[in-house]
Amino acid sequence: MARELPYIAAINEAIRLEMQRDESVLYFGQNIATTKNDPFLQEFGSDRVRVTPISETAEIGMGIGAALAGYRPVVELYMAEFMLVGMDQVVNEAPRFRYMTGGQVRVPLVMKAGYGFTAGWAGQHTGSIYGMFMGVPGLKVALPATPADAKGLMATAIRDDNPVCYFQHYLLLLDHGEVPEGEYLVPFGQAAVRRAGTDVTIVGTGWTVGRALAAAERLAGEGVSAEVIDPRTLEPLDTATILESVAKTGHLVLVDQATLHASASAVIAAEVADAGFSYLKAPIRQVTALDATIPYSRPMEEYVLPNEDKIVAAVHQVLGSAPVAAT
Amino acid sequence: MARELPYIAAINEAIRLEMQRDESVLYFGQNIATTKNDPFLQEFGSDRVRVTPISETAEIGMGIGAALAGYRPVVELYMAEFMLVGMDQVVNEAPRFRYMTGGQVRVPLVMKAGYGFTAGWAGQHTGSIYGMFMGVPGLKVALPATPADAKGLMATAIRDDNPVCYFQHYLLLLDHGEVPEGEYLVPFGQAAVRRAGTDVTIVGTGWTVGRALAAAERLAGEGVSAEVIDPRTLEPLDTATILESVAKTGHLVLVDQATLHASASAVIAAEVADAGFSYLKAPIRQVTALDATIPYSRPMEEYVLPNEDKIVAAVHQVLGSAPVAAT
Amino acid sequence: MTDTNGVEGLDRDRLVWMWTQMVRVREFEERVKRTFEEHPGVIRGHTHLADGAEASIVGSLATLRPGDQLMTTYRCHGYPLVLGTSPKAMMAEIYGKAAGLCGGYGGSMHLTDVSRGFLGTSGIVGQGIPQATGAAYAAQIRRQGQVVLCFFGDGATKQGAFHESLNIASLWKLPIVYVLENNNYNVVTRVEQEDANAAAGEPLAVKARAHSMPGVTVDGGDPLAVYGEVGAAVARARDGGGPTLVESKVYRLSAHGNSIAPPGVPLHFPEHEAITTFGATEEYEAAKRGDPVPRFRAKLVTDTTLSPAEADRITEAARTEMQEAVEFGLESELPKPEDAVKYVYA
Amino acid sequence: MTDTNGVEGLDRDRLVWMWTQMVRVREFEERVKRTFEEHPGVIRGHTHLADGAEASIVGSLATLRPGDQLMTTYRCHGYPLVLGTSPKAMMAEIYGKAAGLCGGYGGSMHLTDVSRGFLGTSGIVGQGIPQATGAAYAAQIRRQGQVVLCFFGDGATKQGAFHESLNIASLWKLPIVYVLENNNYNVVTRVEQEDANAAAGEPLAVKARAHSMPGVTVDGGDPLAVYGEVGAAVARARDGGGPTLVESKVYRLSAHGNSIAPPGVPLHFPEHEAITTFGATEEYEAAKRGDPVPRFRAKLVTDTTLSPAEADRITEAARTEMQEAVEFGLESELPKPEDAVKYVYA
Ligand SMILES: Cc1ncc(C[n+]2csc(CCOP(=O)(O)OP(=O)(O)O)c2C)c(N)n1
Ligand SMILES: Cc1ncc(C[n+]2csc(CCOP(=O)(O)OP(=O)(O)O)c2C)c(N)n1
Ligand SMILES: [Mg+2]
Ligand SMILES: [Mg+2]
Repeated sequence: MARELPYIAAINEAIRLEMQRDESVLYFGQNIATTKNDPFLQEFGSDRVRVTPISETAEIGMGIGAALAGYRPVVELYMAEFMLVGMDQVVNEAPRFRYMTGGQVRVPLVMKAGYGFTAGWAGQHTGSIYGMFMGVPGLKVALPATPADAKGLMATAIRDDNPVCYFQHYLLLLDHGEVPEGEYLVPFGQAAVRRAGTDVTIVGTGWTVGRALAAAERLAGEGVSAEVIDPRTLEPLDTATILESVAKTGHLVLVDQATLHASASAVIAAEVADAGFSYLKAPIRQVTALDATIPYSRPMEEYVLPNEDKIVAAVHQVLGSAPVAAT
Repeated sequence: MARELPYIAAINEAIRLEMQRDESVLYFGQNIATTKNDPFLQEFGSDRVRVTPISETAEIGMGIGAALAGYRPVVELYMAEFMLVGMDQVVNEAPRFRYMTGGQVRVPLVMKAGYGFTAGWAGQHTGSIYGMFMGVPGLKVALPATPADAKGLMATAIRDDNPVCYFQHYLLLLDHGEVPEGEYLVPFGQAAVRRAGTDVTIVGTGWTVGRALAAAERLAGEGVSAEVIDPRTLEPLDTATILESVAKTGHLVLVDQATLHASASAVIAAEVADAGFSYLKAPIRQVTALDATIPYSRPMEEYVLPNEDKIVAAVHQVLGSAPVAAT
Repeated sequence: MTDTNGVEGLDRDRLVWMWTQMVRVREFEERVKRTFEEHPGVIRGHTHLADGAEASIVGSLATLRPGDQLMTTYRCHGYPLVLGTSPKAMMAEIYGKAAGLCGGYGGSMHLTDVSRGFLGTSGIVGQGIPQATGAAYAAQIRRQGQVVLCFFGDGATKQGAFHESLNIASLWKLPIVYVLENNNYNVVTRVEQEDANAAAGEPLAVKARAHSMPGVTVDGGDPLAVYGEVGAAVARARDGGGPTLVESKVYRLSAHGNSIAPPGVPLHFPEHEAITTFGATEEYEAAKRGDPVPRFRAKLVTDTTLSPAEADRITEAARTEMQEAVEFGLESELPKPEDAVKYVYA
Repeated sequence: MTDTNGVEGLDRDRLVWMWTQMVRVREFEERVKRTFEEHPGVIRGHTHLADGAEASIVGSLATLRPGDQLMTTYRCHGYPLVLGTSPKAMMAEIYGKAAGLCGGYGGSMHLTDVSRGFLGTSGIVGQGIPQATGAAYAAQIRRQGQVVLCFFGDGATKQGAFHESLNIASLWKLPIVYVLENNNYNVVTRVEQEDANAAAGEPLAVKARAHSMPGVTVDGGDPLAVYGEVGAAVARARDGGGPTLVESKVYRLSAHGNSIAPPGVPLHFPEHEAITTFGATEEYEAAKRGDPVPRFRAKLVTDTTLSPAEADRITEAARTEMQEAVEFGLESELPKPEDAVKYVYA
């Protein structure tokens, strides 16, 4: 039987293996390696592993500079929202250098941050803000949903010659799953079909993949066969796999932890409403967070988030409404 | 005949009138009012009109603080990209205070910035980044496309009790148009039908409204009747008007100066692919900027931008493909 | 008995009031902490305590007049208690209840009481500093002699927002006092590991020099010293003399915050990082020995401002008050789920 | 003739080389400026000139060794010329041609020549500072004695990024020299209108104090003074002594940049803001009288390092060289439209 690891350990394993493999990989950020006992510090030394001050603009900017100078930094940023204080570096600097210099440079930089910590972390620490990083030319975005992908996408991110936002999901940190040992790469831009099905396509990312799978399980009990797709990276986005599925099922439900207008699902819906229009037998329905800052208190927090009930209801709607579209 | 004003003058007129009307309105930002001759400074004095250092994080943060303390600041930010260095204040502070305090406070704040200066300003000053501000609960986004709207939306923004991103378009600054005198308010969340039509709905914002109108004119010559809609605000977004139009035309083309995955058009397409699915006779096509940082040199810059040819071609595609969807 | 203890304007009642507030903060925080063990699951997310900073908080806030304002970080429980906010409403907020100070929308990190001049908090390090500066701009042009206090940690001085704000405040002579609570730690990072001044053996107050602003360092364990320095700065600010950076040296007596874990894993309050991360048990013990709450009690008892019996009564009253807050919080109702979509827009 | 002019290591050839580079920068910028009148429409967007800063640029770059690196702002034409980049490729870039230094992708604000250690520019104020600091971190751990120069304006010191970077550089003792080109203006804002130090009559170099870093102010109109201060800082950085902030006082002799207008409106280069905005004609005239290019020529001629005839020959050669750059730029081909989608990803 293959080895199981928690998601968080899988990420660390990937960083460690890549640092062993390539001396130019650096790892720095806040509140890491502050004592000699830190395993990264012990293995790779203080040239390559450093604690930084709470200075995200400088941290990300320094990541860019070190990348321009030939290194491959992984910047630990803890929470995606903390990137907002250095947002210019993320979207208006890192991804533009190569282009503006006419291809003279590369910026191999991994910006690693958690997101979506809807566990009472209230308004400023719970966002699912990956949508802001989509459509930024030159930037890639990875959203691992499983421990294996957490490892494989991190390894790929580190080897990529472009800036990559690697967003791990806080609610998944301790999820266990099979993780291949040794070198393991998950290619960017290749969606995973997490469950095969024929009646409806459900697309989720990160934590909502699990919600979609649970909904699919429940739907199976009703005789509805749902295919569940996890794009794994938002940039590049594997629309081909989604379109293939919709060609088969004719029905699409998108699940997203972000609000409707900030969601990756809107982007996917728009792609399918163009290239996959002729496959569609019913409206594309999105199950997203409600349009509210995430509240602290549990009942309100639960209320605004997507969940299995909402996904199942959306599937019922698109299946039920299929005849309407056929008229 | 009604009075004509350039877009830029219309904006200033709105700020001036609101400052006359309400003493709590402040106006500050970089490189304004640095001499006694400044008309705003002369009329309203240095309490209410101030030049700030190049410190966007502090400028926007101070806007929030002054708003919490009872004022209504308009912060001049020049270019939307400059907001990126203070992005946390824009999306993770200003719009969250009211909610996180359970309604104790309001943050009436206008963040005023230009965008889309695709006139050789190269990679870092030409973005159409309004998409990043969509779906942020508590935040509103206005994108005036005409001098009249420039005035009316600014007045509404200043009177709004919520943080508003007011994005003026750099390519339109000197466009002339009729502007009502005196108090003039354009309500948020009400799209304008810029041209009535029956065969296809074209939605554009800001500078692309003009491109869409020009394309519609050309299409009219071919006997195709295009309806052109300008949402005017992205948050709130008037999907009802768009849906009504699509109900009539059955065809939708969206024009956006942003890249495909960062566009407001993706959000609109997704809304229509749900609520308006049964109206659609053809795929929804988006005409956006190509997936590249904006290049400096003119031929390349023109290549990546949406234009009339591309819009006309998209309309041909959706009209031509209508029979496919009807099978 | 000394009436003023060398600090102008502090009579006996005020001194006793100061210690009382310190005890109230401590007792509140103790109960927040205990809630993790005694009522698992009631507090969610991330909670940061003010224990150890009581003298600094009380000494600072004692300088304010009605109409003055303040903004703080996520480590925000101490201030409203001193301002007179109901501990019941505060505890209910931390427990996520509808009767909470913010209706359960904000939780521990965002306690706000606008009615008492407490305009809000930011959970994002350093980002509250420009906000408080903006409130000071408002105070300046309102011309009613208001002053704003801006509280933040040592770590926050590494955010650009700190420097941008101080420059403007100094340039515009804004009526604001920046109270830098230097507790030596940013989570598990010691200040000399992230701060060039600290690494060079200089106080963090020298940062004020970059903005041609006065900067002072004060023993944040002594409420009278804090009162003196912050008070002088407040007076200058009120007189149009501009801002001051006051570095108040404190030691937080609990860990940075409760444990961070996905749902399902019970949360707890770990030991202080000095011990768990750095093995610096003696550092922590020394801080405990210097605990500002008993320290100020001893001082007041020694100089006969306060009798031991009265001190005990005050402590007892605070315990009762805060225990009632716990009970109120526990018994209160959760908000209605659908209220989540209220207050998104004004 | 003095061989070293009191500045170590500068022989006659090097001094003449320095003046030559100053002249080359000036002649290049003059032609960029003239292009707005002589070839309207050829330069698009926003162009910022280095005239007035030649002594500072040359004095700074003269301290470098092969392998050293630099990063700058959008005001970036001077540096690559001194490093040896082809003015033809530079002018072609500014004209948006395929043969341009960056293939027409970047334009005036983003001249970059990685082959000469010039790693890039940012058009966003202050944002290049952490990037250069990251390059210095790379240099530190590469252990080949490289030093990084980081150039930026007075306005940029109001960005948080500046302070965040200086703290880390000081803390980590990075091999970097921060050259603050204080030209007294941020567009139409005078430095004392936005900077608390300037308003208090202090040099901007005092900002270094906030980071326990040495800070010095130097006459940026004197290349030897700049060479001396930057050289000392570079030497210290190379020896592991850590970073320095060097404030170099310059005066830009042209407006901030060309006029800003939508397409269709011809662009032009206005007069300096001292005159147009502030009516401070005498300030501007004084700066003109102190123009570093004739000033250094006079010095070299006076001390017989340079003969007037040689100076004229150098000037003539620079004129020819830069005129050829203009012609090359004008004659070069525009890029193919569809090349716009190249170089988006590596
Ligand atoms: C911009 C940002 N980066 C990182 C964090 C995570 N974080 C929360 S509290 C904290 C430590 C702050 O230290 P300090 O300012 O000294 O305050 P203290 O907690 O010691 O009171 C950090 C790093 C954050 N909230 N915001
Ligand atoms: C973050 C940001 N805010 C504003 C601008 C607009 N802007 C461009 S150059 C400039 C002036 C910068 O002044 P300074 O740093 O002194 O450099 P100088 O132009 O004088 O060389 C400003 C405000 C910008 N590019 N980036
Ligand atoms: Mg601290
Ligand atoms: Mg300047």
